[in-house]
Parts: sequence; structure tokens; C-alpha cells
Amino acid sequence: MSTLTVFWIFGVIAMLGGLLCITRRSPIGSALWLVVTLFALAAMFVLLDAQFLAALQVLVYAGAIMVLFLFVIMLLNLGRPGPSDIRGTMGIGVAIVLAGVLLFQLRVLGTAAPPEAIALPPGTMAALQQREGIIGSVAGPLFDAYLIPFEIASVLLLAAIVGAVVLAKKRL
Amino acid sequence: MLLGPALAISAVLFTLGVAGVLLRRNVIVIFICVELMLNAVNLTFVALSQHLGVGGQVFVFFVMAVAAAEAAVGLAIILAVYRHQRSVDLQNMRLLKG
Amino acid sequence: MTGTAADFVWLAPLLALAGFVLNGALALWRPAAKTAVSVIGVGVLVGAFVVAVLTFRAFAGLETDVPLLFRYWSWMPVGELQLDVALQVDQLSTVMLLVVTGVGSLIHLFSVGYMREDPGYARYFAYLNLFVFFMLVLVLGANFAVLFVGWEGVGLCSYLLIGFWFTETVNADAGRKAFVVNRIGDFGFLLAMLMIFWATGSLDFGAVFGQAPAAFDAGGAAITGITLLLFLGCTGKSAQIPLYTWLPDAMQGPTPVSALIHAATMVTAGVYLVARCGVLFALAPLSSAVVAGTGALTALFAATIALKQWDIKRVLAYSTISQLGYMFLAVGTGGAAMAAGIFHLATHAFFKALLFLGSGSVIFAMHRAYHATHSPEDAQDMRNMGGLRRFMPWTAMLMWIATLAIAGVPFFSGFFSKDEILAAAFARGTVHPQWLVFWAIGLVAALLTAFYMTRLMLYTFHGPNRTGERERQHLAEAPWMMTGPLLVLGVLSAVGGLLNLPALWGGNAWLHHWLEPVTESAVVDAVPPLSHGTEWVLVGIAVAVAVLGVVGAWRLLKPAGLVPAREAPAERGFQRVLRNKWYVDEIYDALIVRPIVWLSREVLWKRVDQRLVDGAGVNGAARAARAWGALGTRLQNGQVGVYVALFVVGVLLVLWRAIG
Amino acid sequence: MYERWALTALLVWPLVAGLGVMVLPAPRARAAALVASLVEFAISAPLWWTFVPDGGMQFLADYAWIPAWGIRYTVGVDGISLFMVLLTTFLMPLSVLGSWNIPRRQPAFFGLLLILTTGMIGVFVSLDLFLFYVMWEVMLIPMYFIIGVWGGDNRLYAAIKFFIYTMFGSLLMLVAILALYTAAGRATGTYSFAYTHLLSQATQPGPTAWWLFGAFFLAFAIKVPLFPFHTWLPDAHVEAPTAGSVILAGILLKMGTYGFLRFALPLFPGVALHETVQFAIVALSLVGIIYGGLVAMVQPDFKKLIAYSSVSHLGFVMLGIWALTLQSVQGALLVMINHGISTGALFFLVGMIYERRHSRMIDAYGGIARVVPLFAAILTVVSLSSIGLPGTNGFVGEFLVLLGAFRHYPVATAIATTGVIIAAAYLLWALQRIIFNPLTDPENERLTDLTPRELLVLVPLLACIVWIGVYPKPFLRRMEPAARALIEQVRPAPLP
Repeated sequence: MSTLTVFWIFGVIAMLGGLLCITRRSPIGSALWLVVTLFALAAMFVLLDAQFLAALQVLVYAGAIMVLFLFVIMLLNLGRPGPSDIRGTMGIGVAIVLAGVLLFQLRVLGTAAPPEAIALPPGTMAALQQREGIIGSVAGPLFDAYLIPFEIASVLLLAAIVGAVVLAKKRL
Repeated sequence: MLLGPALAISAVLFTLGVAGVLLRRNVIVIFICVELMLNAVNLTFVALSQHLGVGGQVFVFFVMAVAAAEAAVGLAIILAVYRHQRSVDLQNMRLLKG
Repeated sequence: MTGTAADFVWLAPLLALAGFVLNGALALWRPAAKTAVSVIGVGVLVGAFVVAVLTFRAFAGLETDVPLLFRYWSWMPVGELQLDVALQVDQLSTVMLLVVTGVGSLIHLFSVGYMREDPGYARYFAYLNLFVFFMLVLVLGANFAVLFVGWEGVGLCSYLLIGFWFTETVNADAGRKAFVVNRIGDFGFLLAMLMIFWATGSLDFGAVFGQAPAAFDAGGAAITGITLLLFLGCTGKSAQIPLYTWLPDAMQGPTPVSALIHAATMVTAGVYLVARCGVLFALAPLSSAVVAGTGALTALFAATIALKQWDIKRVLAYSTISQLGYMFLAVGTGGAAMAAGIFHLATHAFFKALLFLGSGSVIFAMHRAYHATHSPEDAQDMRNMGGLRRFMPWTAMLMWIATLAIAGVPFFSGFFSKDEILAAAFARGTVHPQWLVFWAIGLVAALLTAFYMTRLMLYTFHGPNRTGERERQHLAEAPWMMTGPLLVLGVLSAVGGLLNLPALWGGNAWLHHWLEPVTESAVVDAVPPLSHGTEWVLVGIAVAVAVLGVVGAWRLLKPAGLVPAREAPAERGFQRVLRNKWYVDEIYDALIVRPIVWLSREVLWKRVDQRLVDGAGVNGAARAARAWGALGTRLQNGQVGVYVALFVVGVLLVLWRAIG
Repeated sequence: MYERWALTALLVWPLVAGLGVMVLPAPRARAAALVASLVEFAISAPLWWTFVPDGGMQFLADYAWIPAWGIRYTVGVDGISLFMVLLTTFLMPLSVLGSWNIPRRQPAFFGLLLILTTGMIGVFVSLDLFLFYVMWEVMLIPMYFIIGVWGGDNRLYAAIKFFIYTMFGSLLMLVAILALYTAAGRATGTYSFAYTHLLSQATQPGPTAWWLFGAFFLAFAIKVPLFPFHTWLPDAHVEAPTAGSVILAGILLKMGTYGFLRFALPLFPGVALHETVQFAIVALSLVGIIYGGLVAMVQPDFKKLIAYSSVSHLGFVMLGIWALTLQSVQGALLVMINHGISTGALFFLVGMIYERRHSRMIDAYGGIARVVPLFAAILTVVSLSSIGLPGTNGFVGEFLVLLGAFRHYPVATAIATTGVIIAAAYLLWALQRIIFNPLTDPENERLTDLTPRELLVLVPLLACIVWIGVYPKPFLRRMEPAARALIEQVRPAPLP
């Protein structure tokens, strides 16, 4: 099986997961199908020479963020199937039309490949990973060129933590 | 080359996310759909980083951080609203109306 | 600067102004200090008269034909326009100066007695002094703008004095009417000034009159327009057709005011202006004819109304309008007749002031009588008088002198001046036939004048008394403070003709020669002098007319048949039309005043301003904006789903641009 | 030295003082405001003596403000703006004194009044269009609050109407300023808002010039106000407190005519003197004169009457400006000053009687000259000045306008002159119904005459009325070179 075939298999899984994610009636179903999509994406990341991100995807996204979602869903006791929250015919129509137009536009944009001039020669990433290590190749720029955004991200996370505590607590 | 398929899949995932947001009224599900859209974008970043340098992967890293922050705050808001409204249905939330 | 007393001519207006300031201050803060008010009020006028006499003597001593110019300060220096506050002393202004201050002094003196009991005594003298100030500015001003200051200023004082007893709506209305009607005339004056300035580049009398023959085509549209506009100003100030209607109403003011402002001085300002601008009128034959024609017509028209008035002051008011008509006939005739016009102005100032002050005495006595018995009768209605000569012999005698003078009975002052005007009109008529018509109209008016004046005297002083049994005991001659000035005016009315005794009567026509430097430039075209024979015939006709009027009235009217005002029946037919002054006031009101007020209120304000501009335009725009806003709030319904959908649409639109 | 800091001090001092007054306790605020405004007047007074008539723009101060966009702080005065600045500083102490007993929140009121001064002076002295625009807006806000907080019953409507009206015009003006800025920048490579810079670039006519002139025209015409943009004025005048009305009439309206003189005419001479534009503006001025007068005649509310009379007076100013002769432009400037003085005095008088009787309706009065002779005397004098009686200031201005305008527009001037008749009709009629006629309402018997404080407000105005009426030369001498320069700039060749 060529890489392409494997890639497409995971791609179909991801798309199916996404479709089911948005159509399941139960929020828990949606969340779990999203997890499926996330795993498929992690596999695709590996195929795209981003092994470190793939690991992060599984650990942080599927592992931490989605658990948070499930936790809240269950905390609010929304797990049992209730009346559907999917909109009526009108809403579905609007959604389909808008989504269709968007897909068309994205496809048109996607076919416009990046100009050759700025594109790196094939295999550059693999060579970089050979030289610096899988993690090192990402960590290098992260603590060098992107140091300040990195620090700001940490502040953002701190703020988010404080904000979440403030918002979620019943009484300060 | 995986760029074309990656972009196509990413477009479909993003569209699914948008459709989900438009389709659902449950705030948590809408949130999930937003996560789906974020991931679709992540896929694009990763795919393009193969061609344009490792910066794309760094962006994905940041997206994850932001998504985590967003999830924390967003879910806290949902909790607060739920306490007040006893519902997570968008139709019951009209706080934006003046 | 001449080094003579004429240099101090500025003292005359300044004294009057000082009187105004002092009396005005007293009026506001010490209204009860009547003695001080009298001393200041009369004192400044006498002082001004002394200045006038000294100025006159000094100027006569200089024997110059050139006016004396006194520039005090630069008023409006803007580019080509160089206006100074400047006074001018020449033959014409000295005559006016003497008349204004002389007659003014007498009337001030009379007022001390007449107004003694009035709570507004100080205010009255303040206004009167202010009037004299403006009148002196008017006659002394060396350019059109300074003249205009006086011109409007006297209008202001007239307004204030007519409405002196302002708590009566009629009086306040009359004052306002006088001012607004005068403003219509001033509109003409202003426009004329603008045209003069852009035609000659100056507003100074000397420069304008010097350049006028070169700057204007004789008889051209420009000069005709200017002079007609100036004359519009005169019709306002001097109460000529069509703007005369304010003067009869002006009788609402205190009687000395009527004597000073509305008979002797202010209303003659128009005559003065035409005489002053004789050069300009000489260049515009059409305007001169209009002036003379309007004068003659007014003389006749006003005389007809005077025939049927019962209010003693109204008769005199219409008589004034009529006499002013004569003066305009004179100055419109131009040349030597200018001097005749000024002559009549002076004699009229004497006898009409006397008549008004005499009627003031009568009203004073009547008022006192009615006041003593608390009777509500009208103290000015001649039907309530009758036989007063038995109670106030001095007043009766003096008023008879004035009546004979105004009627043109020989050897009284009015005889000479009126005769000269008619003779001049006739002489001009030998060249321009339309003047013969004016002459004829003037003659008819003279007949009516004699008639209505005799009627006034007859009803007031002769026949049985109709005042009432109880009131009769209170009738008495006015105090000497008031009769004294009457006496002086009586003498002047009798012998005023000596001022300008024509050669025909062995005189040397002094005024005529004195004014020559001013009038000689105003000669329109050579009018052959009348032969002595013709002149004698004209004199004969005039005397016959006067005598016919007096005797006719004496024979036709039966004062014994009159009943007091409250019992009098209403007039019928043509008499009623005359009684109601040809309904001119009503016609003006219906055709001009009411439509304008209606247009302003109902159309301009309520429709255009409130409905159209503000309603449809401004608030309409506001409503439209609000409607758009309402559409907007429909979107902002708080449904997050809708927001998201719109957001997506927005993104799609942006992407559309990105695709190109 | 004085030359360099005078104008800046005039701008900064009231702002600082105003903020200071706002935090003072109520009883002391008004005294402090009075002192502050007197200091302001004292700072401005030497301008009168040190101004050199032939010296062009003077008292210049020029500092970089936002250099990246070519925005500078440039201020200066010439013979046109000098009098507007002096009029402002002259009226401010009187306004403070005239609103001595204003109810509610005195510190805020007097503080706003002082801040307003900064805005008004700023408008008149700015020589940088951006600064000008900023000042134009700065003046708007305090006025909005003055009307909206301390006004009459319908104050909110009036305040909002005033605000939106002015804002509408001024935003268009901002667009036009920016367009001028970019156009001049493209043409010369120097991007600057400086008045002189834009002036040197703005002479080419063309379709853009028409649009830009239109925007400026609208902004200024609303402010003047020219018919049919005048309807904010009666409402604002009537609802504003006394000091607000005085400042509105005395100074704010002059910003419109000043704008025409300083910006609209010199920047777009080609458009401004185009036949159609000339005709339209002269016609609108005439409509203002006649229409304003006629509508004033039938107003039952004395303040409204004065408001409409302002429309009429400002019509004369516009006529004078557009006639562009030395006499008419100087006359227009004088009418601007006179209108500030006379109409200001009228508003003060109405305010004083309103404080006693709480009515602005003409019908509520009648015959009060007997009760309050001093008030009646002053009201009469001021009314006469407003209708242009010779010997008062009103005459000099109107006469010069008419005289100058007659040269180019004889027919229009003849029509405008009828305004003189109408003015007499409406003001004297109102005067009669207020102070003359029978005294019918017993409430009017109890009116008290003017207090010394009120006299102190009115006497300086009366003095100016007589001074300008009798000896206007000091004014004319100072404004002549500026007027001449303006005319030469706008109308290079005199019309035939």
C-alpha cells in the first residue's frame, strides 16, 4: 500500500467521523466521533512528517481537551438522548447551501498550489528531522523565532485558567 | 505528494464544522464543531509545512494552546449559563439582545 | 476753522445730547426731580438757540457762498468709502438751525406747563432733547450718511414720543406705525445713497453735488431713480401720499410733541432734503414733476379729509400734511421756488406750532374741566367745545392769527409764502403746462384750507358752549408758562412774512437772496419771470380764494346746530367717506398688512418652516434613519444562530474577493 | 514674547481652568469661573493693541503634533479672526456673570463653559485643517451638554438636533479635508494639513473641487445657518440656557461665516465665484433675510423671534461675503461682531426677565416699562441696535454690507434692503407687546428691575453698541488689510 492510499484511508475515516460528529443526536456521540476524527488526523500528521504534533494531537487534543468536553457534558447530565437539537428544514437548508458554497470556494482556493519559488524541495523536512531530531526540528524555531508568541501563549493559558475558575465558580 | 489530498480533506472537514455550527442548537455540540474546524485548519498547516518550512507546525502548536484555553473558558461559560438557564440550547440564550 | 463763533456749531447738538443724557438719567433714577428736569430740558434748548444765533451771525458775517465744513472724526473709512462725521454750515442749514432751536425752545417752554402733572415728565424731556439732537444732526450733517443718522434718529424720537403714554395700546400702535412707515421711506433713502455712492464715489454733499452734472445724464434713468428713491424717503418722513397715514395717528402723542415734531420740524425734513439735493432733482425733470405733483395732490387730498374731522388735533394733522404738500410743490418746482418752499417751511413752523400749542391749551383746559368732574368725555372732540373764546380769550385771539396766516389772508406770514409757491408754480406752468394743473390743485386746496380752518375756529371758540353744565365752571385760560410761548409764536405768525417780503410789496426778499448760494445750482431751466401785472392778478385770485374760504365757512356752518359728541348722529354718504379718511388705512391694512402677517404665520412659519423644512426635511430624515435602524434591530434579535449564519455569509463574501 | 504664547495660552488656560472649576464645590465654582474668564479676557486684550493691521498672520505658533501624517499645531490670527477671538473672550465673562444663578450642578456648567471657550477660540485660530476640525468638534460637545442638561423643557430634542445637524455637516467637511490633503499630497509629494500648503494647491477647479466645496458649504451653511438648514437654530436657541443662547448666537453662528471666509472661499475660488453658485448663495442669503424676518414677526416666543432674526442678520453677512468688495466684506465682519453683541444682549435680557417670570412668551408680558423702566430702556436700545438704527453698531455693519454688495448685486441688494423694514416691524412689534401696551397681568406688577450684577453684564455690551456705532474706525482699520488680501486672493481680477 502506498503512502497515498494509507493517507486516503485515514482521510475517509476523518471525514466520516466529522460527518457523524455533526449529525449524532447525543452530545456524547458527537464528542466521541470527534475523537475518532482526531485520531485519524494524528495518523495523517505522521504521514506528513509531523510526528511530534501527532503525539501532541493524541495527548492534548484527544486526551485532555475532549475529556474536558465529555466531563462537562456528563456534569450537565446531557448524556441521555433527548429531543434533537438539530434545526428544522429551514435551518438544514441554510446550512447545506452555505456549506456547499464554502466547500466550493475552499476547493477553488485549495487547487491554487503555493508558487514553486517559495516551495522547499521535496524531502527537506525529512532531512531536517534527520539532522535535528523529530522534536528538535519543531523546538528550534519555537524557542528561537517564536519565543515571544510562545510566552504570550503561556500567559493566555494562565488567563484562561483564571477565567475558567472565575466563571465556573458559583460564588467567589 | 500528499498536499492535494490533505487540502481536500481539510476543506471537507472545515465545511463539516461550519455545517455543524449552522445545524445544531446545542452549545456544546457547536463547540465540538468549532474544534473540528480548528483541526481542519491544523491539517492544512501541517500539510503546507512540508513545503514551506517548519513554521506551520509551530502554528499548530499555538492553535492547540489557544484551543485549550478556549475550551476551558468556553466550557466555563457554558456551565455558568446552564446554571442560570437550565439549558444549553441556543434558542434560550438571548443575552446578546439589547 | 474760521475763527468765528460758527466753529462752535457742534455745541448746539451736543447741548441737546447732554440734555438727553442728564434727563434720561433723571428719568430712570430721580423721576420726581421736576425742577431740575425743567431747567436742564429748557436750558439746553435755549443754549442751543443762542449757539444757533451766534453761528448765524458769524456765518452771515463771513459773506461766503461756500459752505463751512467741520470734520470731527473719520466714521467709516473703507476703501473708496471715506465717511466722516462732519457738520456743514451753510445758508440752508443756518435757517433750519434757527427754526429748529427757536421754535423748539418755545415748545419746550410750553411743555413745562403742559406736562407738569405727568409722571413721565423727566422721560418726556429726555426724549424731546434727544429729538432736537437728532434734528440738528439732520440739518447740519455734511454728508448723506450723517444726515441719515439724524433722519432715522428723529423717527426714533417720534416713535418714542407718539407712544409716550404707552399703556394705551392705541398710542403704542401709533408709534410703531410711524416708525415702520418711516422705515419704508428710509428704505428708499438707503438705496438712493447706495446708488449715489457708486455713481459719484462719495457721499459728501460737496463732492456729490459737484460731480452730479458730470456723473449723470440729465433726465437719465440713474438720476431719476436716485431722486425718486430719495423722494420715497421724503414721503415717509414728511407724510406725503402714499405714506402719510402715520401722521394723523401720531396725534396720540402729547400735544407739544405734535407741535414740535409733527408740524414744525421733523416732518419738514423731507422738504429740507429735497432742497438740499436740489442739484440732483434739477437733473431729473421727471422726478421734479413727481415731487411737485405728489405735493399738490397731497395738499388737496389731505385738505378734503380735514374738512370732516372732529378731533381738533386730527384736523391740524391733515392740515399739516396738506401744507407739507405745498412745500413739496415748491421744492419740486425748483429754482426760486426752493426758497419759497423753505420760506413756507419757516412760516408754517410758526403758525402750525402756534395752532398745535393753542389746541394744546384748549385740550389742557378741556381735560382739566373733565378731570375735575370725572367725566369720560373726549377732551379733543370739537363737538364738545364751542364758545371757548369766552373762557380763554388769549388762546382764541392767537389762534385766529394763526388761522388767518394759514388761510393766506393778506399780510399774515402764510399769505406771502403760499402766494409765492403758487406764483412759482404758475410761472413754471408757462413753460411746462402740467404745472398749471398743480397750480390749480393748489388753489383748490387753499380754498379748502381756509374753509376747514375757519370751521375749526368756529366750532371751537364760537357759538354756544357744549362742554357740559358742571364742567363749564372749570374752563379757564392756561397758565402763562404756556400762553407766553403762544404769544411769541403769534407775533412770528403775524409778521413772519417780513423774512421774505417780495419786491412786489416793496420788500427785498431777504430769505430768497440768503438762500441763493444753495438754490441757484438747482435751477431746472430758465423760467421767464412773471410780469407785475400777472403777479397782481395771481395775488388777487389767492386773496379771493382765502376770503371766500373764510367767509364761506362762516356763513355756511352753524355751530349752534352741533350737539356734543356722544349725542351726534353718524355721518352718511360722502361725508362718511371723508370722516373715515377715504378708508385708506383700512385699504392698506387689508391689502398689505394682513396678507403679509397671514403669509408669514400661516404659510412661511407653519407650513414652510414647521411642516416642510423641519417636518419633512429634518425630522423626515430622522424618521428615515430610525426606520433603517428598525430594520437593523430585526437582525439583532439575539439569536446566535442567525448571527453565525450571517457571519458565515460574511466570510463567504470575503472569500469571494480572495478568489477574485 | 507675548506674540509667541498668547494664542496657546488662550487655548490652554480655559481648558485647564474649566477642568479645575469642575471639581470645585458649588458656591466657589462660579466665582472661580468668573475669574478664569476674566483672566482669559486679560490674556486676549493685548491682542488688540499689539496686532499690526498690515502684518498678515500674526501671533503664530507652530509645533509638530503628529508628524507622521503631517499634522501640526499651527495657530495664528489675522484681521478676520482677531475680532472673533476677542468677541469670544469678551462674551465669556459676561456669560458667566449672566448665568450666575443657574440651577443645578454649577461647577459642571461653568467648567463646560470654559472648555467651550477653548473649542471656539481654537476654531478661529487654527491654521492646520486637522486642528481646525478637532476644535470644531471640541466645541460641539460642551454645547451639547449645556443645552441638554441646563436647557428648557424640550432640551433633549433640541440638543440632539443641534448635535446631529452640526455633526452631519462636519463629517462631510472631514471627508473633504482628507480629500484635499491627499490631493495636495499627491500633487506635491508633501502630505500636510497646513492651511498655507493646501491653499497653494487648491486653485484648480474641476469636478472634485465642486464636491469638496459642496461638503465645506454644507458644514458651514448649517452653522451659519443658511435657509433651509436653519431649523436647528430656533430649537437650540429657545431651549438653551441664557449663556448657551448667547454663545450660540454670539459666537457659534460666526463659525459658519468664518469658515466661508477662511476656507470655503479661498480654497475653492473657482467654484465659489461660479455664476450658479453665486446666484444660489446670494438667493439663499436673501431668502434668509426676508424669510427670517417674516417668520420672526409672527413668533409668539421671544427667544424664537430672536433666533429667526439671527437667520435674517446672518443673511446679510453671507451677502456681504459673497459680494466680495472691501466694503461688503468688512461690513460682513462688522455685522458678525454686532450680531454677537446685540443679539447676545437681547438673549441676556430675555434670560433676566425669564428668571423673574418664567415665561418667554411675548403675550405673558405687556406694559412692563412702568414696572421695570431700566430693563425697558436697555431692551429698547438693544432692539434699536439690532434693527440697525444709525448711531448704533447695527447700522454701520448693515450699511457697509449693502453699500458694498450694491456694486455687484444691485437688485439683490435692493431686495435685501427691505429686510430693514421687516426688522423694524418684527422687533418693534415685539417690543411694544412686551414693554408697552396696558399692563394686564397682575403678576407683572411684581417684577423687579435689573440688579447691579445684571447691569454689569449689560453695560459693556451697551458701550460696544455705541462705540461701534459712532467710531468703528479702530475695527475697520484692523480688518481692512485682511479683507483686502482675501478679496485679492479670491477675485484676482475685479468683476466688470
